[in-house]
Amino acid sequence: MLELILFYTFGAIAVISGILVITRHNVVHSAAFLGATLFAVAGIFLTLHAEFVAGVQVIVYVGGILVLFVFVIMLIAVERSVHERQYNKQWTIALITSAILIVEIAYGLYRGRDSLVLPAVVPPAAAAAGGNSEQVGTALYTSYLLPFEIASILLLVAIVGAVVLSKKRTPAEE
Amino acid sequence: MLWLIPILPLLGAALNGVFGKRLSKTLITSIAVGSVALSFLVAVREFLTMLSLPESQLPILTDYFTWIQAGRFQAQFGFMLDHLSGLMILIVTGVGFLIHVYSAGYMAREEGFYRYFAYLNLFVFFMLTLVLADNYLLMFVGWEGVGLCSYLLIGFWFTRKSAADAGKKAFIVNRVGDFGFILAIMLIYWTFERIDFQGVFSRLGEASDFAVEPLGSVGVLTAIGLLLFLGAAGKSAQFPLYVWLPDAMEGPTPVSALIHAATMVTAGVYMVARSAAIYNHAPGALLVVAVVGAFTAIFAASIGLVQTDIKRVLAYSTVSQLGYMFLACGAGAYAAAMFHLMTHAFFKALLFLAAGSVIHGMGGIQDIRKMGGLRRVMPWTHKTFLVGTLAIAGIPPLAGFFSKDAALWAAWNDANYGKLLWLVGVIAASFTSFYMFRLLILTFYGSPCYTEQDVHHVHESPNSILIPLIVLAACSIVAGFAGVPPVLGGDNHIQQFLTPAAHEAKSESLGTTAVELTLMAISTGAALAGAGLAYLFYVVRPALPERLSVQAHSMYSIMLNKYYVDEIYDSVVVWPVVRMSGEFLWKFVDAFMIDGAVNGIGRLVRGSGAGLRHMQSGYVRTYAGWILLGGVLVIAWFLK
Amino acid sequence: MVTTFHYLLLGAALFTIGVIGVLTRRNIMIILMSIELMMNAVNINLIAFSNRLQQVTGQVFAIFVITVAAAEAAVGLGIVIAMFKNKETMNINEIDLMKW
Amino acid sequence: MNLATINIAAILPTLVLSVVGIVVMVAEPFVGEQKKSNLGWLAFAGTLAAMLSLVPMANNRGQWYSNLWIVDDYDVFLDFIFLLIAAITILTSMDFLRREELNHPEFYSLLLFATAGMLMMAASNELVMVFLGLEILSIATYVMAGFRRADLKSNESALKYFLLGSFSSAFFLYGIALIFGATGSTNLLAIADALRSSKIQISLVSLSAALILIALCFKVAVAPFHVWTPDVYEGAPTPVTGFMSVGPKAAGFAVLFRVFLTAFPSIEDRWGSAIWMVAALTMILGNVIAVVQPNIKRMLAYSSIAHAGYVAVAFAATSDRGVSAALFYLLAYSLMNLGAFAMVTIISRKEDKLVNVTDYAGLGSKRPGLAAVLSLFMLSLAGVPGTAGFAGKFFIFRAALESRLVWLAIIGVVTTVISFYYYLSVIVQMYMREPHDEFSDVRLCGSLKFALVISAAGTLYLGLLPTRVLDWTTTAALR
Repeated sequence: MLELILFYTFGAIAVISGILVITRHNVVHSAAFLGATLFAVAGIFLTLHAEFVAGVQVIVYVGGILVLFVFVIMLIAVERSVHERQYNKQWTIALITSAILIVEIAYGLYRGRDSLVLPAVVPPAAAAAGGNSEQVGTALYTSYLLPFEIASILLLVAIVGAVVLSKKRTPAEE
Repeated sequence: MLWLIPILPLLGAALNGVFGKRLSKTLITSIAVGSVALSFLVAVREFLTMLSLPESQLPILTDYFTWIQAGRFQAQFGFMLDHLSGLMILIVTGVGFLIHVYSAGYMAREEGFYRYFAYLNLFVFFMLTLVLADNYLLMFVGWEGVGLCSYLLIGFWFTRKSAADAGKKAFIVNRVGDFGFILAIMLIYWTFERIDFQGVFSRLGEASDFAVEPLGSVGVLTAIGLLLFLGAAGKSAQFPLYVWLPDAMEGPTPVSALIHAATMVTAGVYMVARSAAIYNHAPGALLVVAVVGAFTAIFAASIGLVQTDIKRVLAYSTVSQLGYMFLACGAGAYAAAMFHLMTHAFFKALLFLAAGSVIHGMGGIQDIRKMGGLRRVMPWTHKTFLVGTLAIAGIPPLAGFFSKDAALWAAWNDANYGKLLWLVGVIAASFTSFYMFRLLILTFYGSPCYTEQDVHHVHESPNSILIPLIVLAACSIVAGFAGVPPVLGGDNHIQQFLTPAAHEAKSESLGTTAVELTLMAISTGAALAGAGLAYLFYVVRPALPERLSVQAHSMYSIMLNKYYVDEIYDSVVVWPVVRMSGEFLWKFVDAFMIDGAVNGIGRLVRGSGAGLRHMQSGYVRTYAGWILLGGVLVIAWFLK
Repeated sequence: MVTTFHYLLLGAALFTIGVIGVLTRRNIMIILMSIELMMNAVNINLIAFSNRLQQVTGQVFAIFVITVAAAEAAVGLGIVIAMFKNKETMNINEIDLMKW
Repeated sequence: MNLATINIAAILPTLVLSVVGIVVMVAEPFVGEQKKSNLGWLAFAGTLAAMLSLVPMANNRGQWYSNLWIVDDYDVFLDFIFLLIAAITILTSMDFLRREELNHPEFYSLLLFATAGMLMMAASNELVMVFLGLEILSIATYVMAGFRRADLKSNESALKYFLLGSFSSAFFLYGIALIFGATGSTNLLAIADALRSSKIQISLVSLSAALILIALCFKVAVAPFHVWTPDVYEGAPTPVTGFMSVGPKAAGFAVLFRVFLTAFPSIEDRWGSAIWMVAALTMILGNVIAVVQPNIKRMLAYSSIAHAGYVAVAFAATSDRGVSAALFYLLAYSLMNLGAFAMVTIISRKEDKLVNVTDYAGLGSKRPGLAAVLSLFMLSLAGVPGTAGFAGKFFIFRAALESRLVWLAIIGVVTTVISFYYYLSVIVQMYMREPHDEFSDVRLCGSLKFALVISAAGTLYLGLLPTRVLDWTTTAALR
């Protein structure tokens, strides 16, 4: 029962804040609601016994990515864009197509729902072999060692890319 | 040694293309002419070697390397020399050599001299590859190559917009034909799992009743035959794909002579003759070839009746003569087709070169109504042109008589509608004779229609132009004796020579000697009638055609005219012909419908491109929308 | 009773919200945020499956996804800033120099 | 798993590229302004070293790193293509960066990382690994597209690519998540095993296959997921456009073939027909719209869409023959397209100003050598016999016919016929138009010459003697 309440609470927060993210005129408000969504999703992770990922979600997403967003929003003027037209003209077409998309996905999930019930007994995953963090850590450093290293290259590329794009321009470039 | 034949011109093209800008004209000429001359000598030597071999050792196959090897699929880079390709290499290098010599004089003052010779040599290389190839794929290499060179040479004077347009048109129309050829090659591989001539022909029996899936009940061999013929029709300018050839006259005249009269346009005929074994198993395709050939022969000839540009008359005449060749092929007489191909190469090259000499002497004027009386100023050109006219008109005993007669005789003996095809051919022959004599008379006889203002100094051409003319004239006179039919006491060498290579289908129901002689007389009569009519119109009553064309526009004047008998004759016989060919065939069918279709396809593609590019609005949202739309469709398809 | 199906529907809803955001909004920052919403939706799926299958791998994947999201955000914002220096707008519809 | 199973040789080329990428970056501050292009040669040497290290890699066939990484002939052949692409792009860029005064050596680092990403995509036996490789490639390419920071077109190109690329990445991720849920694994072989055991909810699998297909179709730019291509290609710096038109495309197809032929053969009835339609649509759209493009970069962008359509035909054949034809085509296409873009880089001159087809007028008489080389590439792209493009198309259509895709082959031939029109229009400009430019400021330095020689020689070699390479692709296609 608690599970149900938690799911619906977090789920409702996530969806409603998500809708607000894409409907607010002021970008700062959108960013705030994005934060709410991210927290709610972290809550969802907790209900699914994924404590480590929930932590990562809060630290990296909220603490890192969202802050970056807010930085950039502060860096560039927002006043003008608040008063501009916010939506594209063809939003009806977009909405209809998106509706078809969710119907299709839901239909596909619904047809396959037999395999989607939670296991009858829900043993706390953590109990099996130490804590959740330990399990994740073991997987990352053994089976998934290679992608883990590759992810470091990915981050390196991102750093180099961001630096290249925003470092001071040479006189020749101006 | 066979490989030397095409390699020499390629070498010439490479030398002139890369270094030509820095070389002197003499050196460029000697490289270009020399390479083709050497190639000709090698070709003669190879030809003689081949003749000395017994028939069982033919064809001579030389595989140089495996070009493509993929699983069971194999394409060799190999040449094949037999009687058929042997004859072709002699024509290509021989006539090619003469035209190179001619070009040296004709193009002497042109800018881009080296470029011209590089293209021309490259053309000879590709043409020889086409002819010598021992499989369809390599033949296609040559096929595309000659097309490309032709395209470059038509547009050689690219500063003229019409020249560039003509190049483009030639290109687009040939795409349609090439499309057929590619599909044919694919179908051949699909059916026989090989593409070399020997291999395909040896397995023909196995495939005769194999139906092609998407085509329903059409036999696969018929489909292959029709697709190959689509390719041939594009390259050899058959109805309705002939439209590019008259426009191709925008190119330099020697190019018209070499590519658009003697060699490249006959590639289609060669290809059909080469595939004779396939066609003999596909009577349906053969009938289409014959009918299209005959129709093109008379259609193009009737358009030729009213043309006023000296080169365009010859161009329509080429289309018409190619029609004869296909008529002969369609009747199963591949040897006759090749015979006509050979004589046509001589006399048509001769006519074009002589026309070039005239244009050269007239300082660029091509309208025959502005010529006249050139006989006195240009005696040698006149004499050679006369020989060419007599030859093409089919006046015995010149070359055209024997070869055209062989084609017509084959048509007569064809089981399907043979008599009708023959009749069409004979009428076309009288048309041919008429327009050729009209051309001859308007150009060389009568009094000059040009003034000194138009043309400063009408003069005979230099020797480098005249010598090729004389050599070709000699050939046009004697070449026919290679194929004197038995009924006239000859033994038809060429027929026997080509029969093994061309897989001749012997017709059982050959007519009698008397019939053959009668037919011969009739066709000669038709030729003479055409010539006579031209004489009547343009020498005896020069004003007649003028009046005719005026009256063609108003029925009134016919009524009011005093020459009542003449007029009735004119209005019943001549007027419909003039009207038909001038107004309907040329202006409507040719210029409007077929041209329109060609341009229409181009416009359709461009139009849809212009429309579809608006998918690309430049907005990210639209792009995301397209992606989502495609995504939704794909998901729906997967969940079906 | 909450089943995996519920979680998946929640994920689908969030994903679609993100898609709608990308398609309808003009502000580049909000489009970027919408893409983050889509990534989060996927993470809900991964964790839900991880829980159902009793496999920790789903959580490992979620961590990789978060890494990728961070990298994309950094570079994306870099691109936005580089563009903003040349043209002071956040309206995606004004970014249409190239078309057709 | 213990550390003993670490196999350096199996990932050696990727490792070499990453290390050289880092070295180039770290060395930058220590190199004088004048010698910065030497770092380009260092990067070039890195690609050569990676190519050499393909040999030890090829000797370590099999699955490594908990079956995440696979080394087979398919992988080796594709790696060879990727490294060739990287090498030629570096050669083309060196002069370009100097000319545009953009001489930041980070460019080479990004290029090397992007190539490492492609290598990872080809060698991944696992969807999450594919995703990581794809992201490395994409992020590096976004930045390279926007490398000319002061130019609005370059910004726009990067932004469009980034937004739409991330959008499609999300679809890919969604697909991965669902297949993980349906089969309990993201390992391609494990997925295939699970799908064989019939106890699987087919609708979930179909849904995820569809989502993965959408994202990969976006990467390889086939219709209707191609819409981003022309804008992004037009705005990006020309050597980057050349790289984008071949690298990500080849890598995308590498993944497409491996994922669908390894993991999803059991639902071929669904994706086979989808690919059929996508291929037909792509060939038609790409070729028809290219006809009306005045800008040569944009024209080549549409042409690259059309070529993706031909590879998709080979994919639709779903046979070993098809895969081998596609591999051959990818190599042929990479060589000729990189060559064409190298020429565009040369002719466009300072600030990529001269990129209209009409700017090529009279090149044939002013610079016959350059014109001849460009003609070769155009003829090859058009598929004229004797060039790589012809051999490639020929193999693809043969594979299609053997799989009884007659109509697809016919559409392919018809659209090829249309494509002659726009490729030849470049040749027409060069040889049949009066020059209105002396082309005197067209400079050709050693590295560019080298790039042109490699591409031209490769184009001719594959056209005249395709057999040896075809044998190689045939072994690479067998699994």
